[in-house]
Amino acid sequence: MRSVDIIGVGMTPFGKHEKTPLVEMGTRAAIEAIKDAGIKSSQINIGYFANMQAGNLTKEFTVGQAVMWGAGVNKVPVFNIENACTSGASATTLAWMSIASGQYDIAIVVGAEKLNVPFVPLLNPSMRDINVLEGNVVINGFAQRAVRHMHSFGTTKEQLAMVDVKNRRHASMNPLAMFYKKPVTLEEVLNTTMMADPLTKLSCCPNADGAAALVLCASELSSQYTTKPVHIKASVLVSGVFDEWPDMETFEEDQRASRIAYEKAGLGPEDVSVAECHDAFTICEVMHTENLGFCPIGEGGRFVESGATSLGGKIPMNVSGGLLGKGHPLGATACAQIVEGVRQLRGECGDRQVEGAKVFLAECMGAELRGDAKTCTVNILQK
Amino acid sequence: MRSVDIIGVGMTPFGKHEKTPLVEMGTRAAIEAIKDAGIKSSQINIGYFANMQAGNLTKEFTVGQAVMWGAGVNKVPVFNIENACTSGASATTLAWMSIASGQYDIAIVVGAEKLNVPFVPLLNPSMRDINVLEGNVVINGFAQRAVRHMHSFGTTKEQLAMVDVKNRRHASMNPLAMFYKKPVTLEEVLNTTMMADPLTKLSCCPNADGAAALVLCASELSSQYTTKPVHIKASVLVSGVFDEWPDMETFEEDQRASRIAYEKAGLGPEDVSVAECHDAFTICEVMHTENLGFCPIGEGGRFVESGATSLGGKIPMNVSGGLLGKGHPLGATACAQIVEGVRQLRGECGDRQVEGAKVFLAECMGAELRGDAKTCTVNILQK
Amino acid sequence: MSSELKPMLDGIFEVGPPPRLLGAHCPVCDQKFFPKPVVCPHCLGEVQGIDLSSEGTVYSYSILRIPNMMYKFPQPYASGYVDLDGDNIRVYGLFDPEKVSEIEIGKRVTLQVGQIGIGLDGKECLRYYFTPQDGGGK
Amino acid sequence: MSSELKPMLDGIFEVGPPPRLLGAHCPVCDQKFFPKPVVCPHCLGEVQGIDLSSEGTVYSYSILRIPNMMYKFPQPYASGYVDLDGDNIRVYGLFDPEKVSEIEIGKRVTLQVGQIGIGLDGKECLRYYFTPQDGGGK
Ligand SMILES: [Zn+2]
Ligand SMILES: [Zn+2]
Repeated sequence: MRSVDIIGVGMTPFGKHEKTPLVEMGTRAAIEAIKDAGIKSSQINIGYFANMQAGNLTKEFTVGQAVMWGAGVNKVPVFNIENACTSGASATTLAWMSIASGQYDIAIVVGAEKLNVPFVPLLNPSMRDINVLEGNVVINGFAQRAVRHMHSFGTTKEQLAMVDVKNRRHASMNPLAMFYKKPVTLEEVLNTTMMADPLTKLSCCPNADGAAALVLCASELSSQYTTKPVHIKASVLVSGVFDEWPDMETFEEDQRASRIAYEKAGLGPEDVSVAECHDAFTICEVMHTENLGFCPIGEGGRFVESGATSLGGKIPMNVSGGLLGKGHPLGATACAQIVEGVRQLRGECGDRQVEGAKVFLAECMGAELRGDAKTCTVNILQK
Repeated sequence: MRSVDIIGVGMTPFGKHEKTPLVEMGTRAAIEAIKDAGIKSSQINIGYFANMQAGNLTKEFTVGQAVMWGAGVNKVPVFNIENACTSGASATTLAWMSIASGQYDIAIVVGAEKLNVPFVPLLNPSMRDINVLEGNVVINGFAQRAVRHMHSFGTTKEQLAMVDVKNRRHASMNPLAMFYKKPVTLEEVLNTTMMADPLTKLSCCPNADGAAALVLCASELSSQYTTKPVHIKASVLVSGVFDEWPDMETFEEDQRASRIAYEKAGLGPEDVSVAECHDAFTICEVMHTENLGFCPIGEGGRFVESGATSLGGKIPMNVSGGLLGKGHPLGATACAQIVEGVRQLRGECGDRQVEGAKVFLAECMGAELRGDAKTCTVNILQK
Repeated sequence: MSSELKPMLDGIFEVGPPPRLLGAHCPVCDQKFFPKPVVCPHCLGEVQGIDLSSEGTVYSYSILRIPNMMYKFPQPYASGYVDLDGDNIRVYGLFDPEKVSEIEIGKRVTLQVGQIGIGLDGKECLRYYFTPQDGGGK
Repeated sequence: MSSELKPMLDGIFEVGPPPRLLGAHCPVCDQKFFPKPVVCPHCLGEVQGIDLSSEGTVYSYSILRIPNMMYKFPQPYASGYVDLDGDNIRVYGLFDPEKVSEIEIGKRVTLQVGQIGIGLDGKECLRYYFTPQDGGGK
């Protein structure tokens, strides 16, 4: 296996972009990433496009080829990837594999999503899934976890709310975030509409439009194009267990994916300088912090309260603002996590820069089946 | 790169399966392929699921993980792939890459589609594409090619209709085809409703439901499981050119993809014993026959008329019945082509067996952008 | 309850009385499943249909307070996971819409079937739900 | 034609008179495009908006005889590719719905804009189309 670097990144602002078509958002992120990489479009050997809802919301299919051609990438293999919230990381894993295997030298990954369309239906993993037919919409699964976490570990609703306060404070320093310069208070989070106890409206990430892109290159070639390559130390995807005994207190997928990733990287949680995780709901970040090994199982609520996961803390989580602060354009989300990681390791993040950041970890998780996550990804980057 | 074999195949009948959910169809094909391979589900290291329309028609997402778990495949990486009609072949290329690279030993590919749902809208590549907004639905693009082909090469509407007559005759010998035991006459094809001149209703493949699955294995390991491995000599995917000068008389993508595939396989069109191509419309097969190198450009109409592409002819095309005879469950289609190839090379095809078949080629093509195919695949298999 | 109403999916439960969840059992792996899978996912062998226990204990729950218009669920409604007595299986289901405030972790519940919401065809349909047993808890 | 009707997409054509397709030109690559791309796909540089020729020659065409309800097109309708005079560019477009039978390969055509079908918002809208020139051909 060859070593692989990220040599270029690009990202549109996340937010409401009613007037911008999906394809144009993806193309704009791709153009930025290609220019940032210092390559020509014609040097790209293979492309992966990540999206979840275009077939449903705007009736667009096989979108990646149009996105890529807008950025001058044609003829080469292009694959459209859907893996729910992990679509962008799943595409990154395939791009990594394409180069690591020695078959391709330079790959592009673009994730894009357009959710702000007229008449957005309630988004759910599958209209035909028995649990969805029996009422288990996305937020219910996470409320069930929150209820169980509070019961077993003494986590408080105030601690859960602190995740949003922290991530909105982080987002207030990120010009690309939906909530740039819009922090919130603990009282505001606790007092918004109750969606599913204990999750209030501000405990849930907002839908957003946006795109993010990465250019990957074999490490042996990257010095030709950039002086600031970021190394991919591990790019891991796992699926859930789906057996008859789902556990709502832990994310087994997180534990398994991160164990594999740490082992491949030759690193441990103590080596990570800064991390992004799938904070679709406040409870998610609390559990991810535990299950990725940053604090003991059950301690996530007290850990966020201690400030350990804030900018300046022991392990800053979601310094970009996370999904709660940036917004959640599904197919773009996991690419945007990696964009943040690359920029943190390059030291380009201004007010929200984590000083001396050397190792970055991105976790994402998507869709539910039988009480488990269908898909979970961990990417580890090193300066 | 390691050599890769196909060691197991499975396929549901293609047709109208209103009562069978998409996930169940995929699972049933996967179970058959796993049993055919002589492996246990737990030996599979990675999975790829191909589908195009589930997000649109049945509002199902991230379907592959549910399909795989139904066949006992969990925990391992699973990717959902959409590349229009080539989704199944695109997934196969990724599965091939996963094993060829040495990272995984055994992979499963499942393609499935459910099109027979209440209120199926007109399926088109993108509601936002300028050409679709200007009226260019799928059949128009192929009628424009037919008109041009007839103009430049003297192809007749009777020759086009002969493609359907041939493929329906082939399908009549395939118990898994939608039109099993239902051949048609030249007059019937010519006299059905005119859809877009010169393409009549019977010149167009019908929507269908169905699933097909493949188990791929590193060649160095396949003898542990099977005595009849089929070798993947090339698995190629290309995208279109999309520039300002589309050519309606040839499929440049076919020419480019097959040139790469023949070179990788160390074989030429003269070595191919039997082939499947994307005969979504009769004109498609005429053009594929030319552009894959089986006859000179412009001769496709006279070539089908000569009987060369019929069972027993020089290069039998779509002996399974093709899309015209089997039906076209989009995500399953390109997997089903490969299932037919494996069974032909194993000599398991009964009445429609091509005697002494040694080399098989499958071509597929999907979606249109700016007058070119977005995606085109060529897979070459050898006994 | 009207006998004209259909279950939200076929093959998931018997209306009764008494109502029953239709599970399955693999004799080779000695494992129970709900709902009945196509084959046993562990050995790909045939599974045998069985009735599951209709009593159990609440493992976790959620109360959705915003509208879920998809299948016209009541507002609010509770749902979550129940550990079925003696079956070594944790199943997801709705809780009694009339008794949302009584649901808590550890609560003993009993299976019921009744009209809740609409089905895939847009018509009113039957769903299974668990209702709290009298005594104990709230 | 009513001035209240909008083009089916913004930035594709000028209503006129005379109507014009809004193309683009990359000064570095000296290539023309239709419609205007985000950047030149060959060099990723800025492109400059230009009007394209409003006359050309039919390269190929199709006549759709079944209903296309998606955007309520007339039945039948013709569409296809036109090589624009002097622009070295082949563009796709509708043909005059009133003159479907006159369309053939090599036919000289002129750009028009008029109400055809509905747009993404479900309202009647303007589309560009090519109408056959008098004389020659059919
Ligand atoms: Zn078993
Ligand atoms: Zn240029």
